[in-house]
Amino acid sequence: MASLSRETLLNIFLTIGMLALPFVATAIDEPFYITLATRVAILGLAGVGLNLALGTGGLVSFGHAAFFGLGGYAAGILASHALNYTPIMESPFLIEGTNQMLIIWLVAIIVSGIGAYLIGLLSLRTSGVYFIMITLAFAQMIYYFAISWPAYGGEDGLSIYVRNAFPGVNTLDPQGFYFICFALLMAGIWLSATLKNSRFGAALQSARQNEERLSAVGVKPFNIKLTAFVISGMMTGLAGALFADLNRFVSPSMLSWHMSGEIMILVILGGVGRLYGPLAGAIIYIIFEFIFGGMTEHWQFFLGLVLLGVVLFARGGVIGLIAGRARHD
Amino acid sequence: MSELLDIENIEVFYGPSQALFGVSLKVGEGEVVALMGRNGMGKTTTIRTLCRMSKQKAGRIEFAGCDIGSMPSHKVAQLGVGLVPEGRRCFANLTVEENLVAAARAGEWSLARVYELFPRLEERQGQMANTLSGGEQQMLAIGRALMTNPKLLVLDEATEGLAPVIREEIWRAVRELKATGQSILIVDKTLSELLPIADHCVILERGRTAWTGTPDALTPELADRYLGV
Amino acid sequence: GGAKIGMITTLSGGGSGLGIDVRDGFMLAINQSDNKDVEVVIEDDARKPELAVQIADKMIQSEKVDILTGIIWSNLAMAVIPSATAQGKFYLSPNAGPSPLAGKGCHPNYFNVAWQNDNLHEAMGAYANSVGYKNSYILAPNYPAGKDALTGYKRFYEGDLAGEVYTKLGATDYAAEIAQIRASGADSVFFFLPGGMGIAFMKQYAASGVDIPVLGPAFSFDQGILGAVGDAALGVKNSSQWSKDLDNEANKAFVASFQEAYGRLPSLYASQGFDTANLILSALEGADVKDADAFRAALKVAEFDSVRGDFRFGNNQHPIQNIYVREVVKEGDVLTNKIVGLGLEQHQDAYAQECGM
Amino acid sequence: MTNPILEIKNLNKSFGALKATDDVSITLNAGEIHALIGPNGAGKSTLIKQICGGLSSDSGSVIFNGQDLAGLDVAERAQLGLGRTFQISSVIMEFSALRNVMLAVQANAGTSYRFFKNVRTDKKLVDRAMAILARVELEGRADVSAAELSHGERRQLEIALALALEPKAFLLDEPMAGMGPEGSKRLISFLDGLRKEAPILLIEHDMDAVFSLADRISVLVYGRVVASGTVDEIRNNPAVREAYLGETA
Amino acid sequence: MTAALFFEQLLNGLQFGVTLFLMAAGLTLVFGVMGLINLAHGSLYMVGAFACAAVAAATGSFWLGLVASIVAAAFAGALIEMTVIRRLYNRDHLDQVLATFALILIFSEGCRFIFGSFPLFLDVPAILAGPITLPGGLPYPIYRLSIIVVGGLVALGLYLLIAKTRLGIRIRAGEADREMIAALGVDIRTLYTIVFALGAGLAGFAGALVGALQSVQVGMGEPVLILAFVVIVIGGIGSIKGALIASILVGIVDTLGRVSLPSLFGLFMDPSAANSIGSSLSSMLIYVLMAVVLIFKPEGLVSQNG
Ligand SMILES: Nc1ncnc2c1ncn2[C@@H]1O[C@H](COP(=O)(O)OP(=O)(O)OP(=O)(O)O)[C@@H](O)[C@H]1O
Ligand SMILES: Nc1ncnc2c1ncn2[C@@H]1O[C@H](COP(=O)(O)OP(=O)(O)OP(=O)(O)O)[C@@H](O)[C@H]1O
Ligand SMILES: [Mg+2]
Ligand SMILES: [Mg+2]
Repeated sequence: MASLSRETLLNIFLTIGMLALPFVATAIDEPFYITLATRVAILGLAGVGLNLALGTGGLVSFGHAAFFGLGGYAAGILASHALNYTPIMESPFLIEGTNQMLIIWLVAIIVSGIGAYLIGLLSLRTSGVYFIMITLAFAQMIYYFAISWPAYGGEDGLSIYVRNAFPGVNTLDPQGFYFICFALLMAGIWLSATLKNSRFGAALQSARQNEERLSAVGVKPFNIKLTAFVISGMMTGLAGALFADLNRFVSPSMLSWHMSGEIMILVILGGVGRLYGPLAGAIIYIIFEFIFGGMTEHWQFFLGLVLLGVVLFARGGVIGLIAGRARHD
Repeated sequence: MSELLDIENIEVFYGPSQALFGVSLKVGEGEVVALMGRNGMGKTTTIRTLCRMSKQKAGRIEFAGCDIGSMPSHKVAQLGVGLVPEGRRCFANLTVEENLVAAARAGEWSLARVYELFPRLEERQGQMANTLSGGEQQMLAIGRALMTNPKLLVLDEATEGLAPVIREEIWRAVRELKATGQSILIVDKTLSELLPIADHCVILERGRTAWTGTPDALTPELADRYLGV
Repeated sequence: GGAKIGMITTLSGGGSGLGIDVRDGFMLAINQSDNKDVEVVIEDDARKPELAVQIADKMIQSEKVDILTGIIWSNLAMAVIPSATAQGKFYLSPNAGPSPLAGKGCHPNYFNVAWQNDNLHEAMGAYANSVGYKNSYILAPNYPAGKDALTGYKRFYEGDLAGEVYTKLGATDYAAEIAQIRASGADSVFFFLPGGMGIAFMKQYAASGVDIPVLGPAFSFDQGILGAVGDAALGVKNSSQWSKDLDNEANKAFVASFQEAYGRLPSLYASQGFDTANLILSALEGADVKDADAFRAALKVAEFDSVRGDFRFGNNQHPIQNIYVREVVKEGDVLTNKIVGLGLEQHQDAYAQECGM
Repeated sequence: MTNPILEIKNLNKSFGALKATDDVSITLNAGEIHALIGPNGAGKSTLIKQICGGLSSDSGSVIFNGQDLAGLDVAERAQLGLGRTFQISSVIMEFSALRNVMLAVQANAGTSYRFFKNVRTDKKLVDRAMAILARVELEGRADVSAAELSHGERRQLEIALALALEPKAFLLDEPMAGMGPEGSKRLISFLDGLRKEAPILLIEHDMDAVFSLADRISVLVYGRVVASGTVDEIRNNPAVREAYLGETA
Repeated sequence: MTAALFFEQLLNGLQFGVTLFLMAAGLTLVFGVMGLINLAHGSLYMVGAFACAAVAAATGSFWLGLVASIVAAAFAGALIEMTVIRRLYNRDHLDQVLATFALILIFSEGCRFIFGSFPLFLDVPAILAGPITLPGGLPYPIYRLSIIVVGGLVALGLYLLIAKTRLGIRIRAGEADREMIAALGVDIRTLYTIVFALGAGLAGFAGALVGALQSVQVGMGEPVLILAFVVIVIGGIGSIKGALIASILVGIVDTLGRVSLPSLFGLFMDPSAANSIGSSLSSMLIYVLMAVVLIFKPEGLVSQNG
């Protein structure tokens, strides 16, 4: 390709910006900006996960908070057991807590993957609005369970107190943790780009647009969609584990429908199906929250106006606004 | 004979790509005009623009003495354009009968008359449109347009997918309609049926009006050049 | 000395009335004080734990506040307080008092100026004994604070239970529970249903024609909410560590000045906000907030004129205080509360001994 | 007699009181075009759906290359070599014509679970798909999205998709519909050659096409096969003339 | 549980179900028939409740308040339809979700700006206050009985409107193919505004009726919204009959679940654990119900195509 498309330029710009941010923040002595950026990266990753299901696969999941929360609780539970030196279970075999991020991530990915597999297995029988609602229903079930389940704090949630460890990085240092999150975000974006352009991605996009045709050429749409849903849930689950570490806290609110809505909004805000859409959406959302939140107690009113403006006048989200309508391929 | 429809030099875009580069055509009161051309030459686009489903960038459209170039779709239909669209487009979640009455306007064509024309529809009247057979859907689309009692009936490939007997029926109906003075703009691939009833032919090529004339004037050479037959 | 205080509280969405009252009470005290070196930054948490954590980070890292306060809800408190105190900040709770923070998880930098969550319920249990109830039907939403509430009631209540029910958090139709209550043969009903749940329950209870007496903590009968419950609340006994008719100078001045400043009667939450601010101000008089040990000591002695009269901290830095029983009455057109007795005297919470301090 | 490639035995399907297919038995032999005609709503498309697995049959069986297809779903039957076109074009609208065909090629190869290699630069896929597009004379429109194709072009794409599957039998539901007169002519000669690759079960209302192509014709009326035979037999069958052909023949 | 109590709980379940239906009715119209996901439905419900409370407080008449609730919500509905919603019909569900979510924020904060953060007072009118004795000696609140009646009437009215009138046919045609119905001469734009306003009016009406029974406060619409969606989806989108059946099913299952599950578990485990598990489970029950229904009938109980 001779010249880069505007979208590619924008993506490069966003990547560089995110990379430079912690250094700028340190230079102007605003360490909090790193925390904000970490949050952006994590929510962005959750969004990238959802975007795979939603943008590429057309699976409008209103229950991704379930995977976000499962990942978060996986991290929280492992870490809290490590903290208290109590095993998670002793029989039939011993499972102990851990504060190693790498193990925690793995567990979070597996747990949320299993969750997504089970939920997907049942929900993918439906489609359209029914799918939206049944994913919501499953997430709500988990939510109500978590609220009333006393072992890990119920609605009060579970504190981790200290951030988990990553070999060779001081995770307590905001920069260190930020770069971990950022690296995972980039890996997530790379993975979703690769998937989208692969044969699997072609099948997935076809499943979104025309299942009848996909099965007529001999591919089972259900299996394709289920695979995508599981991968999507895993990515969002990983983001949940990071989120737990960022806040040093997990609570059922990670599982609530507001959270599902928020992740979805990030994705739409940035541009559904766009590679960097979730990241752009997360940046904007967090900035609004940050700027308006301190200004007036009626900040949600203005947030509402801004969101409305984006949907009505920026089709294809912010990326669409800047980079133009998606091309067909 | 006064002009019912007068389209002059319209240009139409789909997003950035231009589909019509200057189409002109006229339909007189009581006339049957055949709109012809190979696949992808802009027949449907012309019709969409007439029905205000696509907007022209340039050119003029007059219908029954009104400039309809900037009217909304429903106004044009109310002025008397009845469309049988390409691909049927029956309302999937409505029954046959509901499809027919949804946009009906008073006039000669009533439910009873449509059922008389297409007895098959009467048999299937309570069935959801999306479960009809392809041909049944086609009949429904024609019936639905007739129920609006249009001044100008627009048929875009209305006989596609119909069994020969039914097709004959439809041609008979078209001839009858013509006899009653109905104006018709028609796109169809069966030239052997189309040419005898058309008063005028308009041929499109690459989004332009390439030829206009009476069916008699359509020589085999012209037919070969523009239509490939 | 001066100090920078960060207030994280709920100012928008459902339940924002509580946060607004805390803020207004707090700011009233700040504005009345001569100490002009106190700066307060206020942010809205919209009742979301993640947002509260983010704001706390911002206040600590960016605003560099010395003291945090303001959180209304236990789950938000649990999200923010442990990490804030771990980072060396002071946190003074003007409302929530989750049990983990009163017991094992107590912290030298954490002070609760309101109550431990169980306190008001315990007082109601004690009161139920004192008026001779023997068969209570008790209900609360199915979440930790609800369980704490019923545990608190049962801790002091000595009679039998006609029923113990946990309802869905956020439920607003109580016809089924009311029918169970009617059928249970209870002689009293104790409930903890904060916010809209309580309003709905009381209205529906009154309309049902069941006339078993009702008891509850102050939360469902406080000034901000009574207007919405209406006459259905008349006569209900509820427990509170504060009431606007408490007879002490500080309280009289507070009630009068709050009404003057905001044009409405102060609520329980406003009183807690007011006390919290005054506690901080009193400590700042003697100690520099940067000198953590001195400041902590100054907070701990709690030398300020609390609107609830006597006020002191226990070993876990939660209040030891009187909890009164009030009755909902009508003063002219306005529904309000009147103290009718003492539920628990100089009461300390049940978790204090688990606290290592 | 040769073994039929596709053998349909006593298929039935009812929608409520309506018998859409009623004890239908037909066969498709190697190298032949078997045309299925009949009035609108006779059950032709229903029969195709039953064969392809989109609709479950009330009773009867479909035997394909000696294998009973009972219990297999649409995708599995397609993998076995049933290539169909839809009466109403069903393509991937946001994909270009080329990518539509590439999808069918990858599906035919059974490689839809490859996650990493970029399809756009996958020469194997692209070349094969281009070749197929060329066969239906759509190579000039390869990069146009299906949504932007005209109706007739989409019908051609339908056929390309079936070709890409390299099926062992074609089931074509009104392929002529929407083709202009010229397109129809070309399609007729194309199908004429295609029968050598695999036999075709052809549903069509275009009698010119049917009469010039079919080796055998079966006539379906109200779900029943009322006549079956050579072109001449059917053409001269008075019942068929009345119920279906009218004066065309 | 005695038979009388069981009967009473059944009645409660029915009543709760009809309340749910009332809350969902406007949404069914807009979501089921026009195909628009309107998350702001809960906000319109709230607008109705606030309008009713404010007018009732000012005039002393609940009935005037009720009228005000319909008018205010319908007006708000028409307003947002013309400014926002109209642009969304051709968009996919996602854009609708985001835009109407934004409307929730705007409505909630707007409402709080006008009415403050404290719940408002709204009580049932005097003639409907208190209990009435049912045959069998069971006292039952009159107001709740009235809700059952009103809910039934609303269901009937909606059903007739959608299924039996030309207006209904046209709205449904518009959902299937807006461009086509316009090309046939129906002014679908205006029609949709009217229908949306009607749905909004119904939401407001429900807000007022239910608000009198529950509480009138900012954010009251949100829980309603999810419940309403659950009901519609269980019932089968677009079907008024389905929504009614589903509401009653949900109402009864929920009510019976929450009164009986704890004691059911009590049969084989210790009471406090039973209580805890039973009530946890009962709070998940309607979602379980929904999942089960959708797994077995992926298009809801009363599927439109059959
Ligand atoms: N929605 C669309 N977006 C972009 N281009 C389109 C769209 N619809 C049609 N076109 C293009 O516009 C041109 C004219 O198409 P149109 O459908 O009017 O042709 P037609 O003469 O009706 O052909 P057919 O006989 O195949 O129906 C074609 O080149 C087609 O590719
Ligand atoms: N899901 C369904 N429910 C009810 N009736 C149906 C359903 N599907 C098809 N039918 C009916 O079954 C009959 C056969 O339909 P089919 O589509 O097989 O006809 P066809 O022979 O292909 O006709 P055409 O030539 O018009 O396409 C029609 O009358 C149709 O209305
Ligand atoms: Mg066309
Ligand atoms: Mg067919």
